[in-house]
Amino acid sequence: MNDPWVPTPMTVREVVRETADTVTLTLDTSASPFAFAPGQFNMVYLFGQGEVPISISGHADRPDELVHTIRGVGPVTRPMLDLVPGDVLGIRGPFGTAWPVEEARGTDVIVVAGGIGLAPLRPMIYHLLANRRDYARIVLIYGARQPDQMLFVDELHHWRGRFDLTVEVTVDQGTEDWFGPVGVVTRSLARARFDADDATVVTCGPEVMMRFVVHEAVRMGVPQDRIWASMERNMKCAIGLCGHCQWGPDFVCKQGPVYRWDHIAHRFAEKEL
Amino acid sequence: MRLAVHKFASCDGCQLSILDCEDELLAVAGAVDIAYFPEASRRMEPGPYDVSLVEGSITTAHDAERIQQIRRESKVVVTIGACATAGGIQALRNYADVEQFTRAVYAKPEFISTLETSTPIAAHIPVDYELRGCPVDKRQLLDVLVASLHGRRPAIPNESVCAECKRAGHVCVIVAHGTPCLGPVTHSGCGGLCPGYHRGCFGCFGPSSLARMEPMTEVWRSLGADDKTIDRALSTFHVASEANAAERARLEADDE
Amino acid sequence: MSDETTRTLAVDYLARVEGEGALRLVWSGDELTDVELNIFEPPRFFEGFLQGRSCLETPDITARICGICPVAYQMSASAAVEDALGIALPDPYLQLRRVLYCGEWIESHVLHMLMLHTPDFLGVDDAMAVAREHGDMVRAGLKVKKAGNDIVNVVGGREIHPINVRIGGFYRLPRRSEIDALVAQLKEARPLAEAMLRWMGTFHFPELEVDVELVALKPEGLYPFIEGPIASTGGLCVPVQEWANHFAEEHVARTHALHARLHGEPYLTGPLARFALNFDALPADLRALSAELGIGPGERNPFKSLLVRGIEVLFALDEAVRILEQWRAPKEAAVPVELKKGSGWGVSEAPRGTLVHHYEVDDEGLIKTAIIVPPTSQNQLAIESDLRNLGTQLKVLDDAAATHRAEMAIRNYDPCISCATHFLRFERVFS
Amino acid sequence: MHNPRTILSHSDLGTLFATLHAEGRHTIGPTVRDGAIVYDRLIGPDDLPTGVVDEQAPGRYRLRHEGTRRFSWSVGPQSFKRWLHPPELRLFRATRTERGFAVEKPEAPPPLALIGARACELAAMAIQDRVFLGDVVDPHYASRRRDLFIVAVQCDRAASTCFCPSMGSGPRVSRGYDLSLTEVVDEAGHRFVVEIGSEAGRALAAKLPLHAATTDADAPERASAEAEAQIARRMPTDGLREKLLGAVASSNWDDVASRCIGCANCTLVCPTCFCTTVDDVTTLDGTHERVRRWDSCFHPDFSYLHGAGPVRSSVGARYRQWLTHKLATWHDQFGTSGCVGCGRCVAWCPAGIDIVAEAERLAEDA
Ligand SMILES: Cc1cc2nc3c(=O)[nH]c(=O)nc-3n(C[C@H](O)[C@H](O)[C@H](O)COP(=O)(O)OP(=O)(O)OC[C@H]3O[C@@H](n4cnc5c(N)ncnc54)[C@H](O)[C@@H]3O)c2cc1C
Ligand code: SF4
Ligand code: SF4
Ligand code: SF4
Repeated sequence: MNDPWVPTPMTVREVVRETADTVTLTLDTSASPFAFAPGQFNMVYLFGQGEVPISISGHADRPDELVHTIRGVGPVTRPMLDLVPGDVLGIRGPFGTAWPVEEARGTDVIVVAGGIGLAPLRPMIYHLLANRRDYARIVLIYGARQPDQMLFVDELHHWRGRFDLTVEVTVDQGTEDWFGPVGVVTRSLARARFDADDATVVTCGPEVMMRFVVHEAVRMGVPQDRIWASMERNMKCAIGLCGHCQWGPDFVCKQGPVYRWDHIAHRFAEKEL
Repeated sequence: MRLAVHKFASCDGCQLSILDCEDELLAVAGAVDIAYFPEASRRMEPGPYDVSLVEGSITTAHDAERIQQIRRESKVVVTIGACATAGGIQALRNYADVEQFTRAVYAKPEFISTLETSTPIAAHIPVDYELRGCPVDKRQLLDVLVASLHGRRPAIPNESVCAECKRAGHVCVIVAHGTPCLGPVTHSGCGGLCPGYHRGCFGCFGPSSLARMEPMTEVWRSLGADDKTIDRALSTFHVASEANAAERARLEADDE
Repeated sequence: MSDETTRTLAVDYLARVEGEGALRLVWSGDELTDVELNIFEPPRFFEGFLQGRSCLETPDITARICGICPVAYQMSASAAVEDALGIALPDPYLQLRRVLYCGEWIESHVLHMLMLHTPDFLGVDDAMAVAREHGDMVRAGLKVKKAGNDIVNVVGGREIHPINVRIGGFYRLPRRSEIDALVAQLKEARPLAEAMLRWMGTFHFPELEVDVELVALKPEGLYPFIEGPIASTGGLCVPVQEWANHFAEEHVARTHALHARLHGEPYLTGPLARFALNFDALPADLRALSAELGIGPGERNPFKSLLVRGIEVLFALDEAVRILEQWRAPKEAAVPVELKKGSGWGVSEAPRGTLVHHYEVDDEGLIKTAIIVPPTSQNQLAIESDLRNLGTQLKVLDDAAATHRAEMAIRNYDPCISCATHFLRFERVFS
Repeated sequence: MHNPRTILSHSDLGTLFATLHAEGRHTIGPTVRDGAIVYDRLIGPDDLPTGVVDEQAPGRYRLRHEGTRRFSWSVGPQSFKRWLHPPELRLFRATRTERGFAVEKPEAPPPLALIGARACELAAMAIQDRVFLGDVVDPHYASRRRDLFIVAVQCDRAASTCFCPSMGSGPRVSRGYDLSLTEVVDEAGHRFVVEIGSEAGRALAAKLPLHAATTDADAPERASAEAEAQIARRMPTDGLREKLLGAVASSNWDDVASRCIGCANCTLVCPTCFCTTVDDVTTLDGTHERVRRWDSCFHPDFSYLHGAGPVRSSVGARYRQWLTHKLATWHDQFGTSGCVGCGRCVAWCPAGIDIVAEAERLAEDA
């Protein structure tokens, strides 16, 4: 029987240092193609250290590689910053729900990301761009704490150069060489031009940020069932057996992490649920 | 990895736990460079150290300086045992008149540097990991060493003794025997030792962060323990830990 | 040599002893003028804070005086409290306490012999270095040590600060299956312990003679653990309750700990004393083995206490097996205990020597006064006397060798500074 | 299934054990240890309780000697969960290879026979089946569950903490067993009425010295009726899920929190709670093991998030998680209540907090 607790070894092919505390790892899956939907995550196991949930941040249509963008914050993720090509990670997955690439067809799509939250949204952006004609306006709003904490800088730069995509990048705290906007993503959202009652908003970032983003989007007239957010909870198994990620009736690893807002609005308001 | 073992006011039991790892000792000594461990070796090499295990509490001015030096020389500081993590049983002095304890005549008063308090290491320096217990559990101690060696986070679960009892299959001594037990508010680590030996936990691993002392006191009262008994139970090896001190203060205030 | 006329040898931090101590020897010309064993371990005031505690807590609290010999504290404490409360423990409980004590002797003795003392005889820093040359012996010794620890584990709950000792008996009696496994383990350890001892018998022992009186428990026909009376090579033989009539603790201005004296004179407790006074109570095979190793009741060379400890380890292994094989569990784990006013004495043979406890309790069972006299404070004068006797030997050695020899002489006694410093009255000296 | 009732005489209990052992099974069942009836590996019928009955109340459990019966007690502190979903289990062991690692899985356990399972135990197992054998199958649970042989026992006595009738889970054993025993002691002797619940049960029964039941044939029904008559405790199950979900903000959570120690015992004794965490341990030689062990939503680290600390930091929130999960959201997850009314969480809560009383008050609140 296939054991859902046991990770499959996969070899790191490429390591890109995004920021001081974040790397993007590309794993080689050419031997056994890895299929996933944008928004899904894996359990990533570092030998001898432990296992953590990490979203997939690469192209969903490139099954020969698996991309993760990892911020080193604790005992398991921090040593992952030091991996080099040829090292091996254990992977279980993919798990969880996906961004509404189908539901969003034909609408304006507003992508709002904060910090590491851009990582799980990147496969969505790739999808939108690869299927550009299926969607109306596309707006990406990305907020980072400081300019040097920004992910995928080259890619953002490249996207910004495209005419079929609006990119707004903002930072909480500017620096001398930062000429872009300073402020929270909600402000950029409020300024963004899109057709509110025919838009899809997808967001990922800290819970407070998402709370304000949704609030603003709703204020602007986006229907609650057109807003999607990705949740984070403690996870030890990602297969609905360990119980840690429970959030009301849900296992975030199964019914989440991507949720349609009208399904969770009432829960999101409860403290310590 | 260079390891150092330092001693402050204590009974030596926690560092002895290292020598009590009979099955693993030689392997540990092979894998780790034991640079400073006076109880076990005459070879006492100066720092820096990768990991310093610190036993004992701070009770003298000289020791208060020495611990600063140890912090400077050590990448990782792990406090081991109730003395180092909570001040130990000698912290009973914090609640008494040291004069009364030391009513002796000293030949050289300038050397009498006993402080009025016994304080945990973390009150003086930042500590990376704390290993509870009076004494520490040697499996946990070994795990800290092995984890440091492999750069892993040590497995020191933050639970109550009850969780360990239940997993071990021990029968609850409160419910089945009416024996007062501090297990529900005591940090895990011992494996539920005392209840496994039919006695109530007396809290040698100290209060857990999930400790809710008031209802625990109510349980003890319902089992016939008077407030003096409860006060004594809260004032042994972890007398100086916050949760115990707060509950004792509450009981005392209730009395008045 | 540091000076024409004065030579000082100082060890700021004694290694491989339990606790923190320092040593200073000063010669003026040819004369050794100053011998100081300084104990700078901070005091922990046990006797002070025992006042007002319940006498039922003494096994748990006093164990924390010393992590090396917690069982000794638990044994003397419970004996003293039981004496105060008028409890006479039935035989099965006493037997089980003997077994528990066997565990501690084995563990503590092997720790000392193999890890603290042997490096001295082989001229290396520690047991890890010993293991490089004599891996088999160290592994064998560790197995023996583990067997000792496992006795304390099974009977006491854990090897350091056992939780199963209680006034009136125990909390839980060992199960037959636990006992059987233990007996098998002890039997396995026995030949290893003997091999280790025979190996140590080949060490070179410097000359030295103890010139003080030796004191130990000396029960009729029994090698002592928890049984009185107290006897000495000078002919003393009194029940422990009379301890204070013959022994006195005094504060000596020059040194920094309380010293106990017998009729005003220094004396020595510990393995050498037990062996001298109770040699006849040893089984014949151990007496024969002692003879083979060249030691007997007349042995006074403290360096050879190493071998005496080895004999005691073998004795403890055999004794534990003997008791456990015929031990039948009583119905209850402890006898009923009734709190009342009283005063009691308890004494037992810690690995390092006699450990005396005395308590006065009130009618609620709360402690009014506590006196605890650990072996190391009893032996401190004798240790200093040994060092003085070593004077001539040390003089001809260079500093490093002399320092080492002096340290070695201290380690003969396996001094436990943690024990010595539970005192109420204390002071600290930086050397 | 044609199901004629037969009789196993008390003196033939040994044959039952021997027959199970002959199939290579370990027999797990009740035995008296440390003042309680626990489940452990049994050698034979001598290990079973004899003439022991229990008395239970919130926060209290005592054994007492009475009569000669083997099974006249209610559930003790443990459930059979510990044998199917062990408190500690190695998920895998990994050793370093040149650049990666190789995984080694644990050995499959020996087949078990559970002896003395009561209706609520069987109901709890059925609930854990839904948890562990649902869309994702836990191979560890599955391997223990697959070859299980269950000898059930009909309750003839209930504890004051029992409330299985209101949870629809007992006291009558009606499904999920291989053989079931109803104990009868009267002038005619000490014997068990045997019911067959499966083909495996029938096969085993064929190897036992059974004889026809005549007057005793209705003993199972009589026993359950007797037990049921003793049960006064009732969970207010009517609309309970909606009521509890509506009471998320009730002040009663703070009230119960003021009495709750937060010790996690209720979850750890519950036969349906399934939560676990993992410990990553490395040995000196560098071998890595991933060990799964029972965890509880009462432990603060259970909901720990990096940078935010525990999501449920207050005891009130943790109690709410436990109670609403058991009695409300379990329905959403597994189509059933998470409670079988065994009363363990009531008896084994050191503070004597009573899930039924709390549910009642919360339901009123809504
Ligand atoms: C669905 C999902 C997707 C995610 N995607 C990404 C992603 O794409 N990129 C990314 O960088 N991150 C992502 N994360 C977050 C990532 O999983 C965490 O940052 C990671 O688990 C941190 O693990 P750690 O072991 O390094 O550190 P920590 O979280 O600090 O600690 C590890 C574990 O130790 C335990 N612990 C308990 N108490 C404490 C304590 N007091 N202190 C420390 N640890 C404690 C916790 O159980 C914790 O899980 C995602 C999370 C989820 C749920
Ligand atoms: S049960 Fe309590 S007193 Fe006993 S060893 Fe464990 S923490 Fe210490
Ligand atoms: S919630 Fe309580 S009564 Fe219900 S099954 Fe669990 S332990 Fe038994
Ligand atoms: S009540 Fe708590 S421990 Fe039990 S299954 Fe639910 S979340 Fe897990």
